[in-house]
Amino acid sequence: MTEIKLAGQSPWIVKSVRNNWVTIVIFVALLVALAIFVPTFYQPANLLNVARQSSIVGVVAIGMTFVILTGGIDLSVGSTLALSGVTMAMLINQGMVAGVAILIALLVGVGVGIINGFIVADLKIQPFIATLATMVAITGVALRVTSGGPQPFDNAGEIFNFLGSGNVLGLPGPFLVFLIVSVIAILALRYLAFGRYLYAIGGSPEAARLTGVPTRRTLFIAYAISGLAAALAGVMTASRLGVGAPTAGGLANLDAITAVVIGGTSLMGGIGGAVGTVFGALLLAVLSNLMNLLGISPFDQQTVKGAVIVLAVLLAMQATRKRTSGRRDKRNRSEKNSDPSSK
Amino acid sequence: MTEIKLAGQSPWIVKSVRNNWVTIVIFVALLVALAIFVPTFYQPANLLNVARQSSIVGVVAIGMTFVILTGGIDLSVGSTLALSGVTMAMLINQGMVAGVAILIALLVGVGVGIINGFIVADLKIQPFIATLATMVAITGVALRVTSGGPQPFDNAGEIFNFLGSGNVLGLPGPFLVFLIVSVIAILALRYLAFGRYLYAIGGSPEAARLTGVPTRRTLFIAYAISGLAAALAGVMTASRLGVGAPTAGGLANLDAITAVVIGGTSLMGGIGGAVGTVFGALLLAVLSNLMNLLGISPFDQQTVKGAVIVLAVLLAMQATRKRTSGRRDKRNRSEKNSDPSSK
Amino acid sequence: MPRLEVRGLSKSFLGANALQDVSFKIMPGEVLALIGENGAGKSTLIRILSGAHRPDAGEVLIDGDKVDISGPRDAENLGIATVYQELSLFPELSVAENLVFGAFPGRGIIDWRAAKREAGEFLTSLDVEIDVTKRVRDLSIAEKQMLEIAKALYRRAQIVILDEPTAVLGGEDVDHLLALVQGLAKHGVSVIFVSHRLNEVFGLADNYVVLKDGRLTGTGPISQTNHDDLVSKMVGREFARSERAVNKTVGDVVLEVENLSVDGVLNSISLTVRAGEVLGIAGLRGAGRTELARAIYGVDPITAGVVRIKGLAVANGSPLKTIRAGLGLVPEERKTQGIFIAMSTAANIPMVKMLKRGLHTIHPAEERKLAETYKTKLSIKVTNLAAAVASLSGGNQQKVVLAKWLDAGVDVLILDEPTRGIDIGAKQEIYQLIRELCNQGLAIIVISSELPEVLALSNRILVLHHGDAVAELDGQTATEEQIMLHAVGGSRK
Amino acid sequence: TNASSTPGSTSVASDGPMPSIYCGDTCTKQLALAAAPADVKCDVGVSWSATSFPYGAVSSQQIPDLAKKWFPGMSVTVTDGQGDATIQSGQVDEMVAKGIKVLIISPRDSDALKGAVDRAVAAGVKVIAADRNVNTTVDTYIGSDNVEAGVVSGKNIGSVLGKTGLLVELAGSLGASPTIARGDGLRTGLTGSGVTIVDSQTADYDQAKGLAVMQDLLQKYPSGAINGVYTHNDQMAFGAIQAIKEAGRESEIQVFSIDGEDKALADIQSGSMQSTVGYPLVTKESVIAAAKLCSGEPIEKRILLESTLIDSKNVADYVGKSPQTE
Ligand SMILES: Nc1ncnc2c1ncn2[C@@H]1O[C@H](COP(=O)(O)OP(=O)(O)OP(=O)(O)O)[C@@H](O)[C@H]1O
Ligand SMILES: Nc1ncnc2c1ncn2[C@@H]1O[C@H](COP(=O)(O)OP(=O)(O)OP(=O)(O)O)[C@@H](O)[C@H]1O
Ligand SMILES: [Mg+2]
Ligand SMILES: [Mg+2]
Repeated sequence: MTEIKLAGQSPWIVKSVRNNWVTIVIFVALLVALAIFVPTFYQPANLLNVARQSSIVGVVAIGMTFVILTGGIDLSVGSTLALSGVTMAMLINQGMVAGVAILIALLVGVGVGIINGFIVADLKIQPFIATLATMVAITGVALRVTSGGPQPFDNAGEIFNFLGSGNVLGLPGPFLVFLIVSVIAILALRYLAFGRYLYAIGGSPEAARLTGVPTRRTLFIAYAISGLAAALAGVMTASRLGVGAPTAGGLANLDAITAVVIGGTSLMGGIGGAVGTVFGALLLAVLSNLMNLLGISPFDQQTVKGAVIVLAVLLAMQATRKRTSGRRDKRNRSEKNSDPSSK
Repeated sequence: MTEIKLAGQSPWIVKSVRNNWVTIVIFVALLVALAIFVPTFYQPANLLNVARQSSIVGVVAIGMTFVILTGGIDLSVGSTLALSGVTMAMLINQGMVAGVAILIALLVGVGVGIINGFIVADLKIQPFIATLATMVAITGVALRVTSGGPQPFDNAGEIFNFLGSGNVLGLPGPFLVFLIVSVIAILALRYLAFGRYLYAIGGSPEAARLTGVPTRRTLFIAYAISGLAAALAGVMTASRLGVGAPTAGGLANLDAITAVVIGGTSLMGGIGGAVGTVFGALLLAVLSNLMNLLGISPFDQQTVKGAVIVLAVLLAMQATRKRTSGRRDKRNRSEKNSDPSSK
Repeated sequence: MPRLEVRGLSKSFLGANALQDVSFKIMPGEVLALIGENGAGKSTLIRILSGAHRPDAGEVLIDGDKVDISGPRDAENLGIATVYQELSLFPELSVAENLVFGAFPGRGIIDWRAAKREAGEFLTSLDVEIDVTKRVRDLSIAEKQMLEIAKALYRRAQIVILDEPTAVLGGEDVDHLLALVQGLAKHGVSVIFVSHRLNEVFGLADNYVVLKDGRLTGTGPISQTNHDDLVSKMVGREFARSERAVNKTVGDVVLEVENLSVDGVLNSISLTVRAGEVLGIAGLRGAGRTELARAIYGVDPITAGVVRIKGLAVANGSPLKTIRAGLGLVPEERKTQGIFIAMSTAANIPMVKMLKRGLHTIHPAEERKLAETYKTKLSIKVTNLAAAVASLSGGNQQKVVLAKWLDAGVDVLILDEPTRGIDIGAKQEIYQLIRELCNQGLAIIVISSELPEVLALSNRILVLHHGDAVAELDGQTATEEQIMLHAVGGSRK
Repeated sequence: TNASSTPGSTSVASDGPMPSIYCGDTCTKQLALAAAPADVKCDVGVSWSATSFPYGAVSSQQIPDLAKKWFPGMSVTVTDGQGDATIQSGQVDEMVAKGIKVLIISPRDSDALKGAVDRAVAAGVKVIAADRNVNTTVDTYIGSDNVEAGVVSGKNIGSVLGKTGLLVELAGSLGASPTIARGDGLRTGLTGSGVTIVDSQTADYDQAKGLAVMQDLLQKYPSGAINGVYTHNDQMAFGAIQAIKEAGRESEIQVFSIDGEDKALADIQSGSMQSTVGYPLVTKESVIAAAKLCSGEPIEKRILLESTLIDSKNVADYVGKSPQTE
């Protein structure tokens, strides 16, 4: 009883951390190992870099989390990032006020998300292939509107400074954006009915239908959020670099998915959350920073990265497994979690 | 009754074609439209080109079909293609006999497949993330062994001629290879117990386990076949170009998956087959050839391709739906097929 | 004024009439039993009332007003709550959340503290003891069922529809549930109650409605009917009670289980089955019957004990080895565990033989011939053997599962709930088949929650309680009451 | 061909710090190193835009190899921008934080890496822009001009094909800056020549794609409809040549390319390629420049390598000295 009481009383943030303990433990272990072997890592300038570098993929991954929780996937985020970046750059070059240009760029992302939502929820095409198609198509659009060329623009304004390279309260602006987005996502997933619908749809689509969960609307919103986050990442990228490039965001989709999965969210949907994603994105950034600091050749970095992904997912899976294991339920659970034939 | 008798008696090849009728209808419609609007298309030389161009992705897609039937996916085929190509090139440059070098290159592919099989079947990591990890890692290996440089080699031998640019019986060698591989795959899926196991694992993983289907072994073999096919495609690419490039095969994974899905194989596993994949690969090659013949701008080609993918998948899905719909089961089946929350 | 009235409801699926011109009413505080064979249209009717299906014709009135129920939300707003045959709970979410799902407390922002408190208080008020912070995944079946009902009530429903709520329950749990339903009715809630267990119907309902092939074949107060009358309305013929008919000439011991244990689930169970004999296994849900079958069969790892088939110990952990030793299992979950749902009927049948003999190739022509043979032998109703087995009805799918084992050849066959969800006609055919197999010298274990079924088929009956084998009874002399007493643990006190 | 023609670390030829043949007299003079190689001691960061294309991959490998060989006291960190300016920009910040003294950067995008380079300069790091310039003040830019390469090829095409010239273009990856520059350069170079560009398609700098796209174009343009193809790099040219040979149209279509790989030189000798424009890797030059900056020596703002047209007349001078092996 005491145990239960405890569980009942501990604030959910504590529980969240408890649920993601493996990611966090690896993370902390990594941080300690770094302190010993790569002291450079702890120089404030480097830490700020890591924070900054986690931001873009982090924001995309937070949006992706919503889609993956429904059991879907969004491969189109990279091209959405590019399209929103060039949209903003071109509008500003046409003399539009920064704020409005940014708003329109973000709406472009929402638009792509709605198209994805339509293909998935209404045309009922599997999310992988649906968003693969929009990925290809949107790249075409980004190239078309720019005639293929990068779009430099004047990113001297306050807002670009914040979104791009500036520091606020000693933290890099983009990292602050990442944190704000994360907090909103974490709260939305927990405190909004919409957030709970995502889990319902991803975990038990049939039960969701019977319970009257607005599946279609929820899917539309989830993909729109993913598109919005990708567009925000596009705006951040362009602000930072002072150029909107139609070729930006190349591997953002795979990196974001990796961050989400490392963070303990299952590609089958219904399990996971944004807290894990934050750590997943940070882990990827630390890994890459670390390999650079250690001077590992770029070729070998890829091999190492592949191995680390496997390891991290393995550990994240074990955490999820431990957390979800009830005695009686062993049979069913292991069927769901360990079914190798499901993506 | 007549109807049933007919169904029972018609040879399976007829049934296969019947099952893939939508893909075939689009395909034929496309071919007719071409005859009218793009007569160049029918020049024998162009047809041979299309055949040749479908071959590489086609071979990869046939291998991919085995994996997707189990409900899995293999993102690592592109980097496997590159690694096997450079392996062969480097071995030949070291003076190895062509046949042996090719064999070793193919074994490299099998090796990658076995690693994938291990991660999926034993470590029980979801195939998407498992093969994403190997994809990254194998790219690193290909770059490492070549120090990043393309590996030209002397591809004057008979065998390279056949695998690469030669013609046999009036057909391009690579296309012949594609056809042979396809026929083997179609027969294996139909006449080997192993083929049945793939469908069983993909369609009813639990029943498969209870019936003693060797799930682990079957998964290993499926991924090994996918790796082997990718390696064969790598050998073909290198033979054709006279160079093994560590950066080859970039989007081969996505193209191959697209071909499989357009061909009516479900990403959920258990439904589909290699006949559809052959048509899927041909459709992609025709599309790209056509767009070049029509002089569609390279920017817009991508947008068109995205739209065509959605359309083709939509039609393939409808065919599958019609074909598998039984009275009683509409309920369950539609849940399975149209469940938007599953990849 | 009736709380709910339906007039002339009809619904057909692809030309097949699932429901034809059905009308009835229900008053506040009334418990209405909805009965009928499998496929009679009960679930279809319920789905219409809960907004999952639209009727083709007819109307629904609530408190005298015509209403349009076009989705689960509408039904909820109209005060109709449904507890489905398949549970509609979210296993990954907590009890509290499942209870309040969709009716979250708080304005836009969910107030979890309130949710937990309200959920706790609400469950207590229903006399249901479940820790609200537990995840539903970790609940027992009975707890899940209770929660499912509580969920309907939580929404202040005035009409509660229960689609076979007791099918998966046993003993005390059934009593608890029935008490709950009675309590509801006392508070003025109208209850529609679907059950195949007529005893429950007589104990609970005020009135009944019988459906057969989608048509209403009888309705009236429960006090003016009896068991046999209802059954004849359901099946349209006089019901012959299944005879206790077992094979008397049993042979040698074929299956021998010694001190089999699975951690926390089974405690040192021993049993034997002889050739030509049926061993019935009875027990409440959760007693460990399925676990026992799976442990014998070798899918779940055992912690101690040994299983011998014809004297040879079989290796645990590999179904294939057990299959090769001569064992077969017809599993509980037909659709996911028994058949290969996306494969054709013809392809399904030879699967086990293929595995058992380690065959590597397939001969489609022979496969088709084989399928034709079994189609005739087991009278499987199927129009196209090359079509996905998913298109067959439940009973026919079950016959396909049996065909698989017969084709492979088995010495021991374990059938876990062989007739669950199967209608009376098909049921009898399956009983017949089991008896024939016995006569051919197979050793058979039948696990069933339906005591008449166990009694009708078994030579001996093993009763499980909480993972212990608490009694072995003679199939010829045992009674339902005896079995129940052991199953609820009564014999131990 | 054999292993010796394989680009990569094994084939770095000379023993002392020596710029390549593409570094003309001025360039060589500009890169004269006063310090003794053994005295060069500092941390150098190398940031290449990607390793997913041959130049990037080879450069990423050669620079540290050369540095190790020539300047044992120089320590080199190499990063791979993975084709993404954001990633590359972060990596620059990272290396600056790590304490490098000199940065060799080949930016993914000239505008996009401006910020990172400015931050590096502000932190006191000396910056060498290699191959592709950054749109800001750097200590030196070493490279040959992509636009210039296009112009040189364009002028040559104009004079070879003349008024009857019907040219197709196989462009590099869409949106990549060399693609844009080599396309623009071509058009500038062709001005007034009368040559018509009848079609332009992308082949992603990839040999296999060059082959496939050229095959399609050969169908679209039967004999007489085209007489030249301009490719943005040699890899695509190899594919195009193969397609042309297989179509049996070697005699009617001339191939003009950019880069100057070994195989391209061989193709020029055998007549299957009309010309290529030498586009050198700037690995040797970059390493020497880094050594100069390490030792505090002054350096010119622009060190230009030559965009030389290589055709049958001068190909012999370049054989064995392709940009990648040199
Ligand atoms: N979605 C559907 N598509 C096609 N046929 C259906 C569908 N739903 C029900 N049916 C058919 O309608 C008839 C009535 O089915 P229903 O599920 O209502 O029966 P039931 O009385 O609830 O049976 P049980 O006792 O097995 O639950 C059956 O023949 C069934 O096959
Ligand atoms: N306390 C419980 N907690 C979780 N799951 C339970 C519990 N009791 C039973 N179950 C589930 O119910 C199912 C049946 O359990 P088990 O196999 O032990 O009982 P059984 O006697 O075979 O009952 P039945 O055959 O009626 O299901 C299993 O899927 C099991 O996971
Ligand atoms: Mg029902
Ligand atoms: Mg059971």
